[in-house]
Amino acid sequence: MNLAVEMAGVRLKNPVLTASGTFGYGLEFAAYGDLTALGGIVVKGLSWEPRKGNPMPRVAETPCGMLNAIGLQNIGVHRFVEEKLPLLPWAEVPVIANLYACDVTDFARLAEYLAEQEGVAALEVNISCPNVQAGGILFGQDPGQAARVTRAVKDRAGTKPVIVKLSPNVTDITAVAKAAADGGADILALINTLSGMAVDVRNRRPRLANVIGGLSGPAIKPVGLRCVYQVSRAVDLPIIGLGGIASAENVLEYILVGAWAVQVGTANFLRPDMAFRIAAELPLLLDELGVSSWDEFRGALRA
Amino acid sequence: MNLAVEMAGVRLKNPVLTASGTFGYGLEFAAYGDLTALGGIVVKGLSWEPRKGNPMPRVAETPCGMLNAIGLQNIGVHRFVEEKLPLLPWAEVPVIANLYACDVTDFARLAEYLAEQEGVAALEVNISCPNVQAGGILFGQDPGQAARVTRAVKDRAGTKPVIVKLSPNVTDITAVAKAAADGGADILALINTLSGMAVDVRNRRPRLANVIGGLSGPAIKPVGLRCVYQVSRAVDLPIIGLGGIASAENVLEYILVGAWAVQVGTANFLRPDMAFRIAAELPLLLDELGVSSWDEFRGALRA
Amino acid sequence: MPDNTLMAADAASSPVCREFTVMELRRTGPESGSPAHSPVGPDQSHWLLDLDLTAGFPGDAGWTPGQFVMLRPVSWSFELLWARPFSICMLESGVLRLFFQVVGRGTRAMSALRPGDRVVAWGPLGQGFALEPETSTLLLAGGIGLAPFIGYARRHPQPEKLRLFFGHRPEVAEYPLDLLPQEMPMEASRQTCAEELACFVDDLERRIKEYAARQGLILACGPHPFLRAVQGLAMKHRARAQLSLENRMACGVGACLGCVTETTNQTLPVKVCTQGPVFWAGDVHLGGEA
Amino acid sequence: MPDNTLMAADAASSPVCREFTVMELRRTGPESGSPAHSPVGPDQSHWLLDLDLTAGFPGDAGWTPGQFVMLRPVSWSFELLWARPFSICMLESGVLRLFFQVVGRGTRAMSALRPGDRVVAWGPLGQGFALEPETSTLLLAGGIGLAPFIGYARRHPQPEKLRLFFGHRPEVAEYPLDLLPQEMPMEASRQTCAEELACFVDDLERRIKEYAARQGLILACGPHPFLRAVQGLAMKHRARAQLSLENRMACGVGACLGCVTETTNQTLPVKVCTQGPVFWAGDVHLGGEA
Ligand SMILES: Cc1cc2nc3c(=O)[nH]c(=O)nc-3n(C[C@H](O)[C@H](O)[C@H](O)COP(=O)(O)OP(=O)(O)OC[C@H]3O[C@@H](n4cnc5c(N)ncnc54)[C@H](O)[C@@H]3O)c2cc1C
Ligand SMILES: Cc1cc2nc3c(=O)[nH]c(=O)nc-3n(C[C@H](O)[C@H](O)[C@H](O)COP(=O)(O)OP(=O)(O)OC[C@H]3O[C@@H](n4cnc5c(N)ncnc54)[C@H](O)[C@@H]3O)c2cc1C
Ligand SMILES: Cc1cc2nc3c(=O)[nH]c(=O)nc-3n(C[C@H](O)[C@H](O)[C@H](O)COP(=O)(O)O)c2cc1C
Ligand SMILES: Cc1cc2nc3c(=O)[nH]c(=O)nc-3n(C[C@H](O)[C@H](O)[C@H](O)COP(=O)(O)O)c2cc1C
Ligand code: FES
Ligand code: FES
Repeated sequence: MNLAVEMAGVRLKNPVLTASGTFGYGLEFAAYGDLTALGGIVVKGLSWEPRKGNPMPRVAETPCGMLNAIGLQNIGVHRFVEEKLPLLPWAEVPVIANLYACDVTDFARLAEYLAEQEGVAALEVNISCPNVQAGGILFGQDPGQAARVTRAVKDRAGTKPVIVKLSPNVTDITAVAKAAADGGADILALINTLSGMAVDVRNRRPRLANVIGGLSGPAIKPVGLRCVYQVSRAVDLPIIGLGGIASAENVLEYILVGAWAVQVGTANFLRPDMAFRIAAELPLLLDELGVSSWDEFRGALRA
Repeated sequence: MNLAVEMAGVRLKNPVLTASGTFGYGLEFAAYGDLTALGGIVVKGLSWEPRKGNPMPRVAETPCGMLNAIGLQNIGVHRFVEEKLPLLPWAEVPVIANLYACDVTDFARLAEYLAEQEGVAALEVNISCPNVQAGGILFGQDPGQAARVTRAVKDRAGTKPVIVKLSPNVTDITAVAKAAADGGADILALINTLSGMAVDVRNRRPRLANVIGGLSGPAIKPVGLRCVYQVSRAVDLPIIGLGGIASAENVLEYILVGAWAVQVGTANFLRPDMAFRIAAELPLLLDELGVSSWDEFRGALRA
Repeated sequence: MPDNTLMAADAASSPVCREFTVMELRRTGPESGSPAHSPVGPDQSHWLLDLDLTAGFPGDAGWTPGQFVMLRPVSWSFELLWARPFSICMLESGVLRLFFQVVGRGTRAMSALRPGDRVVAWGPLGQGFALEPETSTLLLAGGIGLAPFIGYARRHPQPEKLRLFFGHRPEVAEYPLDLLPQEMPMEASRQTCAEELACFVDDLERRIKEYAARQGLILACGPHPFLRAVQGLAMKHRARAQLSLENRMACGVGACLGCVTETTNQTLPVKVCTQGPVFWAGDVHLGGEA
Repeated sequence: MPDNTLMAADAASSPVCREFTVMELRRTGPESGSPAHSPVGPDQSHWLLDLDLTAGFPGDAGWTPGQFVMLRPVSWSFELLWARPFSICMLESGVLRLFFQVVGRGTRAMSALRPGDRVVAWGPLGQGFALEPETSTLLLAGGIGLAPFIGYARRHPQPEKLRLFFGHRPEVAEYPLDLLPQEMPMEASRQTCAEELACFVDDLERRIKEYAARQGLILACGPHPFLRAVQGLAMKHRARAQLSLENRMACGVGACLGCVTETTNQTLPVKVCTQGPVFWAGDVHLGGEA
């Protein structure tokens, strides 16, 4: 079958993208597969200024998952555009920038700058970050703030589609999803990591210097599927599903509950050719299952 | 060291209890260990009337976890008191009743009836249930509702300590914890299951007839630890920690972040002697780590 | 019957939970004899697993055929969370033998066990089949549903009173029929297409009718559609029949309420793991679940 | 140096990711020769693991001693999520040999691998040690930090220019010193108590001072406190020294930013997996993490 997906004007040759923060700037994986065989590449979160991130240790393994508190270390949006983007095959595979900021003004100038870059196919807004102006509550945990930051980005994004990436650490994810839609989001991506922690009883220390971090990997897939299912029934926007995907079958699970496309995150660490393997296996599995088109399969859960 | 813990007048010989819904009415496990060696037994959620629960399938395995949507099948509080409680060794091990209802009146009469039973050491209020009067939003997802149901139970509980069991499916668990404290809770228990789902791409069906269910097991331990850590710093009440505990080391992780006691849940399914084994291993591990008292170790995370 | 009487009945069989050592794992069928540590065979391969019971599992006296054990290799750690239920196939001279088919991740992992590996198992669990030494008894097995009948036939004081009717899709060589007592008459019938299946159901009906007529006992174990067919025919011909259900189980001890089934005589769903897996055909509603 | 130059340098070593077959797993030390499928030995046992590279790993030419691979047995499925980093100990005639010590769950699980088992591995990764054929070079190994120096010494064109100073806590028999070239002088020194450790540090200082004086090259690999000691002494005596860091790694390819370390010459923390694991002693801040 034809694997292509078109969402808000972004054409993907297949629905397998990579998740921000788990695929570097894309180039790190060029040795392990053909980047242009992917549906899209979402790069590491970008801030206006370079950021040093959190102290070490920043990652810890947990049962079927991991915690991270990288703290958004990144080279800043300018170096990304100057040094990385030109090396990426953006003419053949959509490259999506992931935006990180702690106030609305910063989000707006990131959007404005990235909107001008030909090699950027869409903007993904990471709203799982503290709003310093609002006393540190996360943008993504408050529908009003989520709408405001979405609107600020959308207003500067020109023709670039705006993807808003939602946090699962909320009482009602559909409320935030609706707020993002009201703010002008073209696409929703979910889920970001679950808030979690781990400790070492021998040295009585947290396993992350930051104490609390984000839980990702297969352990959280049931939460991701539930969120996508709920949001797909509440909001009329295309959804990119993620959380724990580690096989072609997992991709189809997300599409079955309503996703248009997916992102492979933590599983890229299990083996660096993971996303390429999943993209390659997907058509075989679809054949085996007798799926004839995305429109027939998407959201077709017999619930 | 002395393993005993006293919280709100409940004396536990050790901090290892069993979690509601994962240890039946206790008697099911009598063949696999000495019930009186446990710190306490929390029985399956009890409603005023017997309940048939949800249709099958009700359980599904997920990576390092499981989903359940039992739907609170139970024999009702009267049959529990008449048929089960007399068979339990409640004089030697605290038996804690777990209360389930969908409106405040039902919670109140459950509390009133159970408060009169000598064999019941404390009441644990499961507020992860829809409030039918408030249009189905969960009691545990709204601080106001959580306070109201806590107050209703506490007012009828007589001398029995009231434990309020919190849901992690909220934006800010400390807000609900504070509300429960304001409502008169003596002890907080956390966490209940995470909202999740699983699907089968071959038959396009959800793996639970109820579609959405509760995620438990080792996969969620990072979330449980984070919640206990946050609540223990926000609220001045003893906490019972749970979520994914499957070893004596896991018990100490929860105590290190601030719990006074813990409950073993899903791990009871891994082997029916699990809770007994954990209780037996705990003193050995404490010796090995050189812990001399709970007061010294509890909350002693070097963060 | 109140719940606690049943509980008491369970307690009588006094299950235990222990770690046991794998003595042998042997593939049956065409590839039989291939060493256990060979790469996992194709899907649906069949295996005999022998566990050393010298650590102390209740002996012969303490179990009834149709009862089962929950089994969980120690190496599963947490990724495969639950143990898996398996009928006791044989429990003789210090060896617990299970007969299993690879159908999913758990049984696939089990097929890679090697002698010396450790497994946790608890049992015997549940209520076994009725055993009436003097009654003509028809055993209806579908595929892997043969497992409990091996023990049943071996322990029956008069195996010549038994008759086994065995339907299967894989080759007959996959099944260890040599473990059945010689004295028991048996018939095996393979179904590989819809016509053969229709024939098989006709055969089933003829036999069920015959046993109903002479007040015989009918015991059935096999896949869900097979059990539904047997149930329908048994009701139609008013036969005395028992069915062994294979509901998905998380705990096996009556604690999770994940394995329940509706019955005709109780308001609440009953636990298959403690009140079953064997039920009288007239007592149980077989849901639509596959 | 801008990031992308380094990236280009990485690309030059053209790592690959493949599945490989375990050829042999052999325990070193007192119990050496015990079959690989014996129950896992006591903690901190040491093992040599040979992987069959006929599936196509870059050959001898394409790697530098000090580089590493990420390794993940296929059987880990998801419970142990990450691969684990191991120095390339030897890469000769189609065999990749690793030398590892059991310290936690992953290495314990690796010690249960058996011939024929499949592992995923990717590499060679990172920047290896400087190799200056004509320079007198001192190799400082602490415990399992010996692993990369086996390959280093075997590939060095003039091993007589090398000298190995090896500190260890377990018995010396745990280490496969027979794999080192005969021509390289070496000294092994065991530390089992605080006094011995103090002596060892004195010895270290004497040697570092000597090599600093004659413009020698010093290469160190071992536990964190050992590296800190070497760094301090190298700075004090202005020696040319390189250190190989063993930061915790999730991806090994520069994507997760979980392995970073602070340096003296870059504002952002640098990735140990791609810009290391080998750094000049003066360039890197060794944090307090054990
Ligand atoms: C009382 C009892 C006795 C049994 N005795 C035997 C026996 O002697 N030999 C034997 O080979 N098997 C027996 N079974 C079935 C056996 O337990 C399952 O085949 C096994 O649990 C499957 O595990 P898995 O991880 O390989 O499959 P999974 O990966 O868990 O599932 C594979 C497929 O099988 C389905 N499935 C899994 N478990 C069950 C189940 N319990 N019932 C119905 N469908 C299921 C799943 O939905 C899925 O489609 C018995 C089951 C019960 C309840
Ligand atoms: C570049 C590099 C090369 C290495 N080469 C070798 C080698 O050749 N042979 C060898 O035996 N080991 C080597 N190591 C170390 C090896 O990777 C770890 O011992 C292994 O990852 C531990 O895995 P585990 O699951 O057994 O331990 P875990 O259960 O993950 O941890 C056990 C204990 O070790 C600590 N730990 C785990 N990983 C690391 C780490 N990377 N650094 C510091 N502490 C850690 C944990 O905090 C914990 O206390 C190397 C590491 C790196 C980064
Ligand atoms: C190490 C790491 C770094 C991450 N960095 C980012 C980031 O910069 N921006 C972002 O939106 N999400 C980030 N994420 C979240 C992932 O993109 C993804 O939403 C999450 O991990 C869940 O998917 P998974 O289970 O497939 O990993 C990061 C995740 C990990 C594990
Ligand atoms: C099958 C099952 C049934 C449960 N039933 C109840 C219940 O009746 N009342 C309740 O408060 N919690 C119930 N829970 C939640 C557990 O008590 C516990 O909070 C949760 O499973 C997290 O702990 P764990 O990861 O150790 O299982 C149930 C959990 C499971 C798995
Ligand atoms: S399997 Fe848990 S109650 Fe039957
Ligand atoms: S290990 Fe992931 S960046 Fe180095």
